[in-house]
Amino acid sequence: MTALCALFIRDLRLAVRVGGGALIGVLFFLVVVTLMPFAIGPDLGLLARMGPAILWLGALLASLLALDRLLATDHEDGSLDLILTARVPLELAVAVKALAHWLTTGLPLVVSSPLLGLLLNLEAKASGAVALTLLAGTPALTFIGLIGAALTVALRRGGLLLAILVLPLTIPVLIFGVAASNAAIAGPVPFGAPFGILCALTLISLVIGPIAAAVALRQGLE
Amino acid sequence: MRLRGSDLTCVRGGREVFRGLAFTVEAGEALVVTGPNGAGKSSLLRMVAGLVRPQQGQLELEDGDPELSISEHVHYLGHQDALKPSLSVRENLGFWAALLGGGGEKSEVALAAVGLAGLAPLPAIYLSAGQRRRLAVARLMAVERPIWLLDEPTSTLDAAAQTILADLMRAHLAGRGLILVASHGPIGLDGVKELRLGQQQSKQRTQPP
Amino acid sequence: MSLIDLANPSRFLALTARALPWLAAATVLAFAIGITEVYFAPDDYQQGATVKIMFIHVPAAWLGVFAWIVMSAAALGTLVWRHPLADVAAKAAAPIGAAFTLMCLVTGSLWGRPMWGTYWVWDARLTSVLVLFLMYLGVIALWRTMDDPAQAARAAAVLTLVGAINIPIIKFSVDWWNTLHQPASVLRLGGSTIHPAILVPLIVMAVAFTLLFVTLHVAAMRNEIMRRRVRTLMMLQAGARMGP
Amino acid sequence: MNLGPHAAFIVTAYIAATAIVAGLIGWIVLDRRRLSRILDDFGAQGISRRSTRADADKW
Repeated sequence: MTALCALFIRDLRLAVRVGGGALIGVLFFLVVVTLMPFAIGPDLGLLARMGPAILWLGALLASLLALDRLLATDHEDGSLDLILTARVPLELAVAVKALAHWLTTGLPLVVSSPLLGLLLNLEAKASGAVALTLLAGTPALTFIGLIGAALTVALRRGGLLLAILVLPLTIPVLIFGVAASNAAIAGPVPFGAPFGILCALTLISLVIGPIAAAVALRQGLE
Repeated sequence: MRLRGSDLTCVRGGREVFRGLAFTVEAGEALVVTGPNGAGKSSLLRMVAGLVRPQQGQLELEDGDPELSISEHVHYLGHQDALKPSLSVRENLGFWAALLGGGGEKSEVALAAVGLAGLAPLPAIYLSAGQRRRLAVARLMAVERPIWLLDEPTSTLDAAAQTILADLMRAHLAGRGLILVASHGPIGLDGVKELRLGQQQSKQRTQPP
Repeated sequence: MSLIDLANPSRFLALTARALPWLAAATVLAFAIGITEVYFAPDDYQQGATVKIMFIHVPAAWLGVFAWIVMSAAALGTLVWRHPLADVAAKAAAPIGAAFTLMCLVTGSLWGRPMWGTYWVWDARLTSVLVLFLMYLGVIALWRTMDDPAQAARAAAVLTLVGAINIPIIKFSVDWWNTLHQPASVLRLGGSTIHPAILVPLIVMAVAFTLLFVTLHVAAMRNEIMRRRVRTLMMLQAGARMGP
Repeated sequence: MNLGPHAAFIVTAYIAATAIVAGLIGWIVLDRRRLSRILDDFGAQGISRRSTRADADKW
């Protein structure tokens, strides 16, 4: 337990120190969302209708952006070798790493989403709904991304491949995340149904992500 | 405690690195693995650490902790120092001590032993290559593990640090520990067994079955 | 006291240690006058009392641009003369400029809420300021990602100058984009003709804000010099311990 | 002073501006304290830029 705690605290520290890049994801989110109206036009009604989709896409891309740091840096400097010799199950170790990663990259996206909702002319209720669905859905993005990060860990330029591997897997999360937000704003579907499925997707990925990542890492040993 | 490998074959990237390798290391013994570049010294150490899967053959540990795998018995000191430049010297060592299962006070003792006590609050980015290596060596002291796997441990270490490392190894052997060292040069220990990797392969080639 | 004397970090520290209290006092005084002027300024016949927000919104926008000009000048110093004090000036200006740009955005949206009925519209000026804010964040992120300050300074200098060339282009594009889509009903912030009774407090506030910027910038530069000394000492300490 | 129907927005704008400036000042002051403490620690250890190497005098 102390071992996992140490890993958790160390990953949090690394993320907030110089070069950690914890806030790069939020910055990317901000830029992507700001770019959208330039393409769509400043029609506030249209922006408000598309708001949840824009925010979800932005959050999806932003959380993807940071994924290649999740395991690759530990692989490059030999830390991963030592983590493998620790007396903790690899599944738990990568789960803890993913959790720390979500706290430093996913959670800031959730927190900043209401602010960006303001730019897209979302009402307070709509912003709240998007933030709630992001809170429920972004852990799934991180834990699905964990699998991709484990698969591409040994590759020199794994970042792009990682995106290609992970993006199709995130489609269900995107569908139900946006659906739940829209349901809360306009209906006609009740909010509960898609939100329940979104939560279920997150729970499933919380279980499958670490297991699959551990398998991928062990298989990748040569 | 006894570590035994039998009939080990290692294939990396489609190339056979070694075949039919056998060795035994007893408690209190050190085995120096030598051989030319590419003979598989690092691969053998990584195999014992559980980081490389043997294509064939077995690794067994007698009288170890039955609850733990072999790789959970080892200290692996590879080519990389596994240090994070933005963490301080103390944070780096403290993290590995906690993760690998050691106590906090021992970390301080270990830092003092490798001559880095004065640099404890310094971020590791300021360390020279030799100092980084010393910090990696401090891990061996901070956490007690019976099997040490040292891959070229003396590279980048100065004479003084090599003496410190040799003393550490002697103390470990005296405490019934096991050591496998991959090395090109002398490691400062007397009476150690040697495993020549390149030789064995050439022997097989010169005496075909 | 010539510029060369100032350019030595130790001299800079000594000189600014004496100048900083005076700068701070001047800033406080300017703000005291400015706030008084603002208090007695008449309401706008069209916008009512909300025009009072303009007295912080416009100076904040001015400083957002001014800080980038300072950074660009410093960037030239970094790239052409390789002067370390220029690196320090550029790095210290970035977060302050970003903060004033943020202030401009926040006050602008608070001003816009009664006017437009919403906190944000994609008005050409506000949108340009938002893009400027994003560029500040990019520069700050670049500074934070590189460890070697000299290397980071050169990279940030290039980015700053590219930004300085690009900002007018961005401004023009955004204006064009905005007129393309602009619904006629939206009221623009700030008119072209300003009544003198409003202009005087605005100028006083702009001076006060500029003094505030200079004070904060000098203080931040001093911190930056100290941060580099700490870095140098840490490297020396690591080097001094090579032996056992 | 009568701020009219939108007094809340005006007051909020001034409070926000004050908060941002206060944040800047706080950041600079705290940063300064932290850095001078570290420099003092170095001084106490007897490590200074001049004592160790001449070319370190750049800063």
